[in-house]
Amino acid sequence: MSFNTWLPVLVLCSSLIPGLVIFMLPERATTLRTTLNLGGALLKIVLLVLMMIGVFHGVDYEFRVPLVPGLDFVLHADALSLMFVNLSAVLWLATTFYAIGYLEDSPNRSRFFGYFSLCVTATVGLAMAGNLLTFLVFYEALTLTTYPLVVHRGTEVARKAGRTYLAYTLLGGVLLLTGTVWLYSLTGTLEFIDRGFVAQAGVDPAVLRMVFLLLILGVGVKAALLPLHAWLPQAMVAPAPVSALLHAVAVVKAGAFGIVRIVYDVFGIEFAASIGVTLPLAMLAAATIIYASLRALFQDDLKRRLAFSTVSQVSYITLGVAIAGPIATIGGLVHLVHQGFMKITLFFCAGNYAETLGVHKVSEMAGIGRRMPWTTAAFTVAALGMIGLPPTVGFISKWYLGLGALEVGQHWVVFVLAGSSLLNAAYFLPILRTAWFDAPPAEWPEERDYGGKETAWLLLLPPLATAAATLVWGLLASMPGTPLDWVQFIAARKYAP
Amino acid sequence: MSEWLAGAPWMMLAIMLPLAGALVAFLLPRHSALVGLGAGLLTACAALAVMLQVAADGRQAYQLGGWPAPLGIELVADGLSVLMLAMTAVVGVAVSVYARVYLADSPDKVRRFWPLWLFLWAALNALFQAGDAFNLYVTLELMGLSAVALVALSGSGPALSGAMRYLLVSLLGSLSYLVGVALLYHAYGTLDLALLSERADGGLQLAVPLGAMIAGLLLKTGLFPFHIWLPPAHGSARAPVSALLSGLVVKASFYLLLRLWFTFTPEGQGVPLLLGSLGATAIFWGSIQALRQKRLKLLVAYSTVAQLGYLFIAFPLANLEPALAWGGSIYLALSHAMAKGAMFLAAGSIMTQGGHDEIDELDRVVERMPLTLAAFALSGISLAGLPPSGGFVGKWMLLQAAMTQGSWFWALVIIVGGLLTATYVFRVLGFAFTKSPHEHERHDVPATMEWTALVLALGAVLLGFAAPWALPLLEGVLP
Amino acid sequence: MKTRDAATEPGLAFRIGLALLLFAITAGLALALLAEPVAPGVAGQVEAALGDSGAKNHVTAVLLNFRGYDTLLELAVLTSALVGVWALGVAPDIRETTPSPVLLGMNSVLIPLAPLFCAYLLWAGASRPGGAFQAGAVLAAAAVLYNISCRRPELRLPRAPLRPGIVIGLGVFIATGFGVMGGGRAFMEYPAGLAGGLILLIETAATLSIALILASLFVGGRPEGEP
Amino acid sequence: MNTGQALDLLLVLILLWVAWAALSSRDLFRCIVMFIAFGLVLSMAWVRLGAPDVALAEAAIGAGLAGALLLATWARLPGKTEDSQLDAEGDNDED
Amino acid sequence: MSSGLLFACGGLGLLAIGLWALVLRAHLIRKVLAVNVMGSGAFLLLVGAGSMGETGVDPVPQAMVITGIVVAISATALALALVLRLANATGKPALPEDRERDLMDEGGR
Repeated sequence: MSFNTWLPVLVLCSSLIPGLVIFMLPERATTLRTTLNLGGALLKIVLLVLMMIGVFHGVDYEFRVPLVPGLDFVLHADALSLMFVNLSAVLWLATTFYAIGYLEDSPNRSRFFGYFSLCVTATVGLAMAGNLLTFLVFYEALTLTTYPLVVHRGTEVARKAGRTYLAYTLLGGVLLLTGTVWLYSLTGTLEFIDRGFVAQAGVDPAVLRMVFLLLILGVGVKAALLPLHAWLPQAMVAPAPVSALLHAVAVVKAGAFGIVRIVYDVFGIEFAASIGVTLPLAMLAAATIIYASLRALFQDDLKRRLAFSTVSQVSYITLGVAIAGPIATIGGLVHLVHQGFMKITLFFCAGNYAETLGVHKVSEMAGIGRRMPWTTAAFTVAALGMIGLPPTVGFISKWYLGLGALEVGQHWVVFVLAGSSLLNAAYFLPILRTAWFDAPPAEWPEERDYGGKETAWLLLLPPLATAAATLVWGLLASMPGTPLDWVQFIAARKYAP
Repeated sequence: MSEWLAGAPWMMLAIMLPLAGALVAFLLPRHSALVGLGAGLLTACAALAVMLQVAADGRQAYQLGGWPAPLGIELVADGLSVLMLAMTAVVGVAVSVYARVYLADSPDKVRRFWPLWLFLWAALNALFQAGDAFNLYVTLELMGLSAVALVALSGSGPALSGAMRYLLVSLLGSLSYLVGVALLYHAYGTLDLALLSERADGGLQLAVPLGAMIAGLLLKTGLFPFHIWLPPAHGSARAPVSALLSGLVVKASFYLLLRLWFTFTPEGQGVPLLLGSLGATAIFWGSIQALRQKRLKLLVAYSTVAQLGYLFIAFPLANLEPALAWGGSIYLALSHAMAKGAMFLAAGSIMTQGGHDEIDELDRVVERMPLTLAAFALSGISLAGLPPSGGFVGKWMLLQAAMTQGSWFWALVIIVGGLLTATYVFRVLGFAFTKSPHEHERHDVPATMEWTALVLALGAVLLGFAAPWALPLLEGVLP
Repeated sequence: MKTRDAATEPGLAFRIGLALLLFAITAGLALALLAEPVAPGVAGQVEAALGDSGAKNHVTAVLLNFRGYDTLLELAVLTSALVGVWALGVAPDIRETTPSPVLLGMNSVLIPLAPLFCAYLLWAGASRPGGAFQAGAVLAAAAVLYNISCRRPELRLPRAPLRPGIVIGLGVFIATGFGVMGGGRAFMEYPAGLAGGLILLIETAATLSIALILASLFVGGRPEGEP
Repeated sequence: MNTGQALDLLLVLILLWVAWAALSSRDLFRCIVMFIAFGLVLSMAWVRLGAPDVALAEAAIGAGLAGALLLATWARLPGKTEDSQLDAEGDNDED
Repeated sequence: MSSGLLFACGGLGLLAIGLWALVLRAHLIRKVLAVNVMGSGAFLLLVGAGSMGETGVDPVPQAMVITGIVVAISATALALALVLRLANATGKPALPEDRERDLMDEGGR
């Protein structure tokens, strides 16, 4: 058991231990709690940098203990998992800063931050899962640790939202479990490997299609694929940091990541295409994109509009995966990162509006740009990114998706992309217009004073940082070290040379 | 010293220590708690020692009075027995620690509790190690009487009628078992299980007594439709007692059922199918009843009815996949013992705290006793079979057994049952997070109570990682 | 009789069903009973080992030596029942019934005789029918008669030695079991020479406990002032 | 040995009859008395089966003490005075 | 037909009668009686069936029956004590679902 073996475990513990300790802390111990949170987040990033270097040089980080007969609990760090782990870790750091500012003087902070750290742990574990069983373990763990955050406010609405959330996610978990056990009873292994292990098993494709359906439905719940998306808008009753990190990034991305794993490392993209399951998946994703964008048009509640936008944007990832071409894959995977940064920016800003001015609705945002210029600037950058305008990262994602589609001759995808971009514009641009150009109201719903500043700096910095990142990566996309660079490194392994 | 320790007759000690402890606790009422706790710890050590012995050099036997079977009685411990012994030790110690604090308010309850609980513990350990059909009858009766007395301990009207019904059912079950014993002795001229398994040759002479015994044990285990007695008894007893009954006592009769099944390995698919279907019905019926309950303890009690159903799903699956099916069922029994014990303990703390256990009046109890709620949630996770708990491992094995032989019906039952479980567990949790309109009294709960429940629940979850060590013990035991 | 059965709950259909069920069960058991072959019991081995058992009466040998462990657990059952009854609360008082002079007269003869008969049974148990349980029962019966005839609300048992007396039977049994260990002997493996004496010792203690327990059970609750 | 078997048969029949009477008489007191009688008949059966030890135990415990216990409990039962409205309808022997 | 078999069959009869009464009688003392009768039936079965073999009288079943008798009296004592407490607590010596049922005659006439 060398250091390399334990490194994945350490990465888990860097958020698990603080979480458990924080539960025990009294409400008043703000400083200690903050130190623990930030310390954990920073330590995690440090460990991850170590790992990235290692993986880039071909080191194999793996931890395994036997769990059920014939199957192990495996933590494995490969390029793909590291991409997701980094995304979660960096955004966790940002969100922790934000949450510290956001949750000042609100009750039950220990509980909140405790579960928050546990959620991150679950996400990280899910990203590093080395086989489908381990993935399942953390997938369920994520469900369970998010629930207390959804019902955190303790209102009747929150309880109902929590019920819906569980109804969907537990159902998804069960489908995933069924598919997993079935697959295991067919193939006798569940280990993730590049280009999949199902192809070798030589099982009747009809059965495999059923398994694929079960698995995709199982993870599709968290990825908010079309029939299974209803929980996400409801879950927006949770506090802003939760919506920002968990429901814009961790949870939905966990679903999308699951789809990536299943298509690439369980079935293998070529094999999946050969049994004809990718095209239906792509169509489902396309349908989700259009449908959710349409729904977003008619939401006046800002967070709900963003939620529907999330539903549609996450499906870009699924789409890119399902188009089944190297370039499209790059587009989909890189969008996993890009969309995370953009969407979290938007939610941070929405949180700021609500926290500072009590603005929750689009219709209340008239002239808000003059009252809160920096926040609104960040919001604007992210929104433009969502629409996909150059030079933002959003443009890069869509560009690769489009190219990838053309490469494999799926021309219809281009129209989907164009249409969705128009819809994105249709529900974001009005916000920007009214925010910047309309006259502000005499007084805001419930304004809080931050000593003349537009808001607390802890609330302002995170969105600015993430927004900046989206711009920089958009401008320097071809430079080494950007998400795009790393994703190309990954995609190279997923296709037979 | 060490070889003496290794060679010591731990099997016999695991029975005699609690028995002697019970006598002393009864003899010195004022120190019963101290005596009881001490005897309990010693018993647990003895049980674990037996486990180590069996893990080291396999099946152990001990001739009481030096007379070999069939003339004398032998104690026998194999992998299955020691797993049950260990389960009893873990849950027993936790409940003892909890009860010492929980009952502290009523000294005379304390004095009554300890002798009875030690008698019960002795009976359980004796039952798990018995190698003799009639000796098993005596242990069954000892277990039944002390359990009934423990239920009646709370003295309330419901508890008394619950205890009475429980007593009648338990006596009827033992009698049915005794009839089987009589016929077995008549047919094969011995009571020693090992000899019986050699001599038993199927046919009517085996089928009828086995049927009588199994029927009696089903009655005692509370498998649907024989579960009527269970919720009133388990729901009305004091919390530690409920934990013992739901966690251990029903498992004992189930263990005996398995033991007989493994000893005689009856052919035919009719009975396994029947047992499996009863189990499936129990899962649905129990879960639905649990969902409809207004009181927390009754919900937990009905959940026991449902979870017991799972144990019987193994019977129809074991034909093609014996290792997976039996292993899964036994593992479920172990994790249910810990999870349900923890759940009842948590429920007891909640009742102590709020003075009531109305589910929709839990009123943000999570803010006042987070540890207890964590215990409840963790044990619920294990019951619902969510990873990586012990319940998950058990259900995974059953599910795999079902799917490998393509029996989708059983797979569906297992899955839907898990969903139902999650539903009623999270119904409680939802209200525990929500503010209720009414005000309630508040009492302080000793930290010991909260922590014991939490530790036991954690054990139920971590049990998921113990499978690689626990399951190999069963090799050679399963048919 | 039938009319009354029909009149009380539950309905006739249920009764018919039950009757059929019972018939089926009984028939099944009877079939198993009649099935051949019938294996010989362990009577032969008992006969063979009787010499080393320390008792000439086969049943006593089985009860206290070969299958002594059963008897030990059985004493535990008896004790646990008493503990359970005591746990239910203080003894309720018998309603006052003036005993008939006949009963009183009879008791004046019976009660003194009982201990004698008990002692006989205990001693005879080794060789002839009799033994601890019968003896203890007789003693308890005497106590019960005494109780009824004296119209006491509860049995007047001497307070102090009650609990020790109740546990002594099982206590001595277990203690002897451990005492004989060593020299490679197992729990309850009585040395050939001492077996007889040990058995008598155990039986005497058991008799006392059984008598006390049965009598206390008759009282129906723990005596006033018992903690 | 025919007479012996006849005796056994008679004993069994009496046993069954007494048991039935003990379980189905309207009068609880009579039930208990019948049960005591049952114990005594049973101990005779034990003697016939060549089990004198069991016979002794049955007579002393099964019949004697169990009977005493039952009678004592019966005597202590509350609300025995207003037994009239507890009677069943369709009663054919008493009142 | 040997006397052993005869008494064994008698035991079966007792079991049936007892079970019948246990199910149908509401009064708890009657239920207790029923259980006791069933127990005696089981004991008869034990010894009767045991003495059907060629080798005369087998002491083991007898010892088991003596054990059984003591167990039975213990159970009976506990049951009767419970009945008494229950009757004092609820007014009627019957289980909740039987409370409304006819308990037959309570008193000695």
